[in-house]
Amino acid sequence: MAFKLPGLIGGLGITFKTMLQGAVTVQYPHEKEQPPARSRGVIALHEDNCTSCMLCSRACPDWCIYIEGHKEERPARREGGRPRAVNLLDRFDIDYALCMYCGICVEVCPFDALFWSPEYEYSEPNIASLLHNKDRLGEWFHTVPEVEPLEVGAAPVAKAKK
Amino acid sequence: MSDLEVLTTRVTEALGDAVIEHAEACGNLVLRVRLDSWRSVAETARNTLGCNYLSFISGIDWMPAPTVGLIEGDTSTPAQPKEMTFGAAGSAGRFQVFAHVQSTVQHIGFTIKADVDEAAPHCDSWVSVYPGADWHERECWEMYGVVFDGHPSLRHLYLPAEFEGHPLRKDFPLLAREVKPWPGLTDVEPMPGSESDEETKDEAVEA
Amino acid sequence: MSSTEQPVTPTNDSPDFKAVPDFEVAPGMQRHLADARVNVELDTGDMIINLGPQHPATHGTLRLVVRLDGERVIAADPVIGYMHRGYEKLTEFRTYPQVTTLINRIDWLSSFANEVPFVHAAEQLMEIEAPPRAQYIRTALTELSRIATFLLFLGEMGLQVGALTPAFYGFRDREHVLNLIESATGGRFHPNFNRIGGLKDDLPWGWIAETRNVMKIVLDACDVFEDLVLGNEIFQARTRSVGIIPGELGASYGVSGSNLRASGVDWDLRRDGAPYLAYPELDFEVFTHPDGDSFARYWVRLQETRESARMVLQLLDKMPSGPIMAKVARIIKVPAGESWVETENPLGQMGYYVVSKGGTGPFRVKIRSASFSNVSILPWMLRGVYVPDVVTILASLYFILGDIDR
Amino acid sequence: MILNQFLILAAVLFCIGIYGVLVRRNGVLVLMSIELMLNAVNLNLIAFSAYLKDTSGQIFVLFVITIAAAEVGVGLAIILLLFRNFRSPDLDQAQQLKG
Amino acid sequence: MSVLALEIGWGWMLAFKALVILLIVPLGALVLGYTFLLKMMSHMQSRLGPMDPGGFHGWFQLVGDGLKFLQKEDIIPEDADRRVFAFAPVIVVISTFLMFVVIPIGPVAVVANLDVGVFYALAVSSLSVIGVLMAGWSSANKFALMGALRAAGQLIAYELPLLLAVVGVVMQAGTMSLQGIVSAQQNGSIFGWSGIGNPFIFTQIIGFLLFMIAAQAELSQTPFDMPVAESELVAGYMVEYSGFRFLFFFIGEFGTATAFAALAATLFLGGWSLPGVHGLSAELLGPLVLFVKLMGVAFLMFWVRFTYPRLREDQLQAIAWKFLIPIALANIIVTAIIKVAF
Amino acid sequence: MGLADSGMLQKPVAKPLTWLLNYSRKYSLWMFQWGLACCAIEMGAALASPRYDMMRIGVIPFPASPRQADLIVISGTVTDKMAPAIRRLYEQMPDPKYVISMGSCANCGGPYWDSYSVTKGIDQILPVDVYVPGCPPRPEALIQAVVMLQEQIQNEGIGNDDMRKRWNGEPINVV
Amino acid sequence: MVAQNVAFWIIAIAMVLSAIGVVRTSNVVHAALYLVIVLAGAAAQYILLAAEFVAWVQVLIYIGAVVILFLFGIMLTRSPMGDLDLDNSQRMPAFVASLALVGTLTALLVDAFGNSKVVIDAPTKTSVLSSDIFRLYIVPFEAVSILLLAALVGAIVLARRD
Amino acid sequence: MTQFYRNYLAVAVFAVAALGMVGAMLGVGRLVRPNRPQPEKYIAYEAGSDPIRGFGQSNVRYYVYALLFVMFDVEAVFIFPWAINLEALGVSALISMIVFILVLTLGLVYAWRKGVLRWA
Ligand code: SF4
Ligand code: SF4
Ligand code: SF4
Repeated sequence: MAFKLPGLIGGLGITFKTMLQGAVTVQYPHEKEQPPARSRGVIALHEDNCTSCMLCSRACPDWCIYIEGHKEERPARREGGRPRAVNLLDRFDIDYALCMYCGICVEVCPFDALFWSPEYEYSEPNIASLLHNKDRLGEWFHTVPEVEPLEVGAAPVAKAKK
Repeated sequence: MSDLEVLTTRVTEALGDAVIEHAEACGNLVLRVRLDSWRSVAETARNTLGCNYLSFISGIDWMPAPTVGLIEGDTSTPAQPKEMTFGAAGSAGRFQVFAHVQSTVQHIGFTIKADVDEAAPHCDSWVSVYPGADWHERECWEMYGVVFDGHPSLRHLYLPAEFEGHPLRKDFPLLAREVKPWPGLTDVEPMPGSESDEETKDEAVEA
Repeated sequence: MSSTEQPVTPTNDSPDFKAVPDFEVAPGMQRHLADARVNVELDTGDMIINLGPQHPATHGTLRLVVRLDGERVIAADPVIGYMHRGYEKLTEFRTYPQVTTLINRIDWLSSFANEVPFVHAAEQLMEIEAPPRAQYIRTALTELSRIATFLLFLGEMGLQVGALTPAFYGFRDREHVLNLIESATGGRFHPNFNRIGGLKDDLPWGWIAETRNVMKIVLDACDVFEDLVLGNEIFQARTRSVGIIPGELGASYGVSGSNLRASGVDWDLRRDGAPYLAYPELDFEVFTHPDGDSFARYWVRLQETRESARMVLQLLDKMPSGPIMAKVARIIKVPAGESWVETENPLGQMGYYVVSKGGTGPFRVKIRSASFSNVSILPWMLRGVYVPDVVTILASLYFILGDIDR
Repeated sequence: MILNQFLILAAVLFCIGIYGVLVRRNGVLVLMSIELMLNAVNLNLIAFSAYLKDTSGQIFVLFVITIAAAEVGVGLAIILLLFRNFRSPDLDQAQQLKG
Repeated sequence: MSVLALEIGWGWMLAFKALVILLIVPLGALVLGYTFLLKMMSHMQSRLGPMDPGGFHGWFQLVGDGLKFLQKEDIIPEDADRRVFAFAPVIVVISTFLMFVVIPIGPVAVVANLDVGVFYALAVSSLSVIGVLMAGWSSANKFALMGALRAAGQLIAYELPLLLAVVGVVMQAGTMSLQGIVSAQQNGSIFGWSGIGNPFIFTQIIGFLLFMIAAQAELSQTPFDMPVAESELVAGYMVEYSGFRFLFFFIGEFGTATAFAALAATLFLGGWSLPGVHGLSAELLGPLVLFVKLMGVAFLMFWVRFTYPRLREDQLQAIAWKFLIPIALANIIVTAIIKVAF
Repeated sequence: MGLADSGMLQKPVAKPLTWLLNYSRKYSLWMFQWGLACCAIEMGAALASPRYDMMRIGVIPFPASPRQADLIVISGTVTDKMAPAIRRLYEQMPDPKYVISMGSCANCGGPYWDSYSVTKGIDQILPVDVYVPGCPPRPEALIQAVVMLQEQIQNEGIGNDDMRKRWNGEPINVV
Repeated sequence: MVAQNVAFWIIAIAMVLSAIGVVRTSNVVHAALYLVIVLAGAAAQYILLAAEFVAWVQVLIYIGAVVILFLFGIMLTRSPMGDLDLDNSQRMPAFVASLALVGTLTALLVDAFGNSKVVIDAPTKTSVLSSDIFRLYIVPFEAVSILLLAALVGAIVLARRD
Repeated sequence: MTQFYRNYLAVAVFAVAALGMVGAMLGVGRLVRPNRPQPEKYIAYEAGSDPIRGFGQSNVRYYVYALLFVMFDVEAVFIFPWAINLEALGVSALISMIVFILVLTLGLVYAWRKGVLRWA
């Protein structure tokens, strides 16, 4: 049990120095840090883009997207065109109590209707409220950040998402 | 001669007639050995070939899962062929045990498989060769029901003692998947000619 | 008074130690395990204690059933499975992209590193290869997750031997690394950034510069840990010659990674295994320590953290430009075949044995996780040590419950 | 305060101690009873020391306490030894076993 | 008592003193716990520590904890020995309280200026071992039992260095009365220079270090916190205690920490005395001076506490028996020889 | 029993007292030191990472024994093998006690919703006060949940009915 | 002197009851704890008799050390904790004998000392004690050290298993 | 009543005050705390498992330490009166004390050599 001092004293020095350096704390409820733009906080739905094609719901590993829709006839976009049949969403729910935040749904959506938003403040005292319906999901859409530019050396992207 | 071929020759020579078949799978040597020489193979691997490191022991059930694809059009559950086929180096029946051993010095390694009986799966234990085999064999017993003769205490490893069944057997159902309705089922009919139509069709074909 | 009269239980270094654990001591415990409610009738003066499933020393949910004589452990039986989630079964019910996103929860500290071997195995079966830039980014992220994992260890180990402060430093400095991972992948923990054939996305603008800064912080942090923990005499007194794993025995138990290197086995899959990622193009050192005790494990991990930071810097310098995805069909089907890929993960050797029958999902995935084997040596290691050393040994082995139980 | 207060208290304690020594089978308890008796003696000594205004009594008590400590140390060691041999701290049993 | 208590009878004086001390003990513990434990520790770990409770830098934390524990259910496990279980924390608290009795905070401001002051304080502090053993044994819990045995083993092992470290001071002061020790330091001189009196920390530096190490161990603080080692024994002998009874242990712990800090300040740093301050101003400044010194000592204790890992039980005992006690004995002999020779 | 049930605290006079009692409970949430899975590391980060430092808001991660805890955060996957232990530990906590379910696993089973060994939601065995979504939730999300819980505590009546409701601690038995 | 008398009687009663507890309780640990009360009571009596130093020695050694030794001894021998019969069959005769002894002693004492008073004018100064020890009782003092050494060695020999 | 008794009355008052405080706190606590007896609540804590009953045996080592402690405690008791009176007692007392200390240190050395101070 040969105690030579340097290790013990040096340790004291480190803690003392840290004490004088001040804290690095971000006082969360009072001040907030913005998470990185890519952060997967919550999924936002841009309802106009969704065709209720069900791809996201099918690809979801957790089976936590519930979609119901119906078809409706719409007048043609261009003059003289055929009348279009569109799928309208009746229900688009994501169960955040079950979602594993994998992003598969966002990726598979061919119509750019789903986006990641970095928001995270939606804890609930009631588990049923974690099932966000399409209005709630639509609200998240306002929080979706702009796409960041890519690092040098990246190949140009063919299909830019929002 | 590539490294793999050298290794293959070395290993097959050392193991002699214990080897039934050998194959190469993505750069990895796979051997199928006779069940009764399962233990002596381990001894040879460790003592002669210098494979001092046990990577894992596990089992495999080649039966196609009867439960997969239960729901019509469920693309969330991957499709699998319906007839029984076997992987590298083949198999005689439904169950196989397989293990991977390695050498930390020569940096070689290979996979050993052995067929076990389907009705009463039995196999020799490797605990006396690789002490680390203890837990792996318990796991394999728990998951597949393969009994390792000579294992000191085959008891549940992961699951509570009252758990019944062998979860990794293909016929062990995942109840939650059967109980919960798949949300991917839809009554929205695809519109002719639209992009989504083709995709859904694609999916349907795959399923 | 039985136990006190019996000869002292052989310790690890005593001549009558057997490499194979003898199971004579176990029956009492087995009975207990079979039915937890049975009161084990104590016929000796020993005391049986449950450490866990809730116990601060067991990192969550490991349970150790320990038989004690005074303060000395006569026998210990780890009970695992409290975190068993049935991964190998679940993978059979998921498509390849779904499996990729699931498996990063095996070893949750270094999730990114978990994805790599699986994606690699699938790529091997499909006979495609990710473009070089993707390989470099993968390597960088793997090393970052290694750094994050080890920083946690470096602090946590201090905590387990009683020093509160290092844990805070570990968390503090790890936070920077997590920020990097998050800004690149979108997830602090579970990136799900690997795709079969490449990566989901390229790096965001400014990431490389930021990473260089963070690596400086990491290197400084290593110095702090060296002074505060490693150099502390009390820490040394607590860890030296505690929990020795002889290299050969460790290998036969399947102990891998830093734990094995700390026992003097010079084996690192990044250098010695089948080449993967950008490692063959990197210049790095593999550290070994001859002692094999807890101190050696701490030392090795400290050095490896440093080395990883240097590797990341190298990768940033060499980062090629170009695409990040190979050409892959939108719906991934993997041709029938078998593939075994092992990688050097922070906790040790992680391997996936993927059997495909040509569907959209794997037919069988055998997950060889490092901690499972690392922990399986515990019954041997814990025999004859003191209770306080149990904590040190558990901490220095550094396992993640998810990686044990899967 | 009357001297006899203390003396009688000491006497009572002493006799309780004697009862304990006679009745108890457990070695540790017997030792405790002995401590009771010693304490009674000490109380006597102090009372007399105060009565006679002589410090010798107190010094004696110091020595007695010392000796009591030593006695308990050795006594318990003997009981431990008994326990190790007969797996019980029971004095009677030990006696029987000894034959 | 010369100034204030001319007319007031001693009984009132006593009641007054008791009241003051009764307020000071929790208050002192509060300030110590708050200022040093939380803030200092937090900043050493480069964070802030409590901020929200009470609004301003979390001053409410300790009060809140206290009131919270008041509202917690009081659980006595079914296998526990109810009476012993219930009474164990009380013993610890009483032992803590009694230590404060002899600590002087001014020339006359002391509750009981006992002739055997130091000896009394140390004897009383040793009572808590019983409380600890009672708690551990009665909980019918293995962690508690092991924790209690460790705690007791440790407390008794470090009781000795503590006692022996004080002997040097007693020798120099020639009295065991704390008031006497303070005045010996105040009126002493260092090689004839009496500017700052003679705080015994200079002549008894070894004694001071021994005392601090031993006190650290008596308080079960890192590096000697084996008995309550969270990562092994969960919470040691306190495992089964809930609600207010647990708070008693807590109070005991911090109270004892304060008491030992005060004792160290009194024995080695001159207590309430400030060079050049006498009479009434000393009476008024005394508590403050003592408090500042006490905080200095406590800072040292907590600084070490939050920097070092803990020792193993055997190493801990070895340090006490093979290291501290021989040194303490040598210190005594050397001091005695010097004192007798010169 | 006691004052709380006697109805005395419901009188307006007792308002400040109720407030004080609630306030102290709110800022003295001793949190049980226990993590389950990945989420536990984020919980650890919320507590021990100086960047988040949950101790600021009165969450003290001190007790390792349930006897001294007020709050248990179920942070991660709960397996069927683990569930009885969790239940046991919860039972061993003295009232009043609070539960936060952190992460998808604890909420609903999360990624392992179809596994044979995972309990699908901790609310089958414990009454949960706040559910935190995420996999894993960011440390900030956990802090937000704690703040939410603290608001609940501040508004808790400590009169008969509220108390009984809150402190009942009866399990919600979902078969 | 009234206060002292009141104190005496309170303490005396507590002592006697606890002493009875020591010899009657069926739980060994309880016996040790009762013993603590008796010892503390004795210390209090010493203080009443102005033997300050001895009183605190009693606390330090008896309560702080000897009882701890007892408790360790109890825990080591795992003495029965329940209502096991800790007594032998001689309860009745022992009871009678000790009662008789108390009676005799009381009678003797009353006879011998009658109403002689203890008058305390000043507490015993520790310095006086020390001069007496080191002047008059130096030989017993040295003998004590030898005794302690012998006890220590003996106990170690006995307690060690080898 | 002399100063001596007053001092000790103060000590007694303190002890009683501490007791009173404890009692008061428990009493107040009783008023505001809930009481919900559930049988499971009273099961001993053993890290979440069902407790294995059975009383543990402590280690003989502790006993030997306690023994050493008692011996040295006694020594300290004799050192204190000597220490306050050092000068008056003079050289002869110093020598006898040194002898006393040395004799006891012999015990420590014996224990040390016997390996009592070493664990295992
Ligand atoms: S969100 Fe996208 S993928 Fe999902 S239904 Fe709408 S369009 Fe289809
Ligand atoms: S993120 Fe993943 S789990 Fe969540 S809804 Fe989308 S696909 Fe499902
Ligand atoms: S919710 Fe997600 S992060 Fe949390 S434990 Fe479950 S898998 Fe891990």
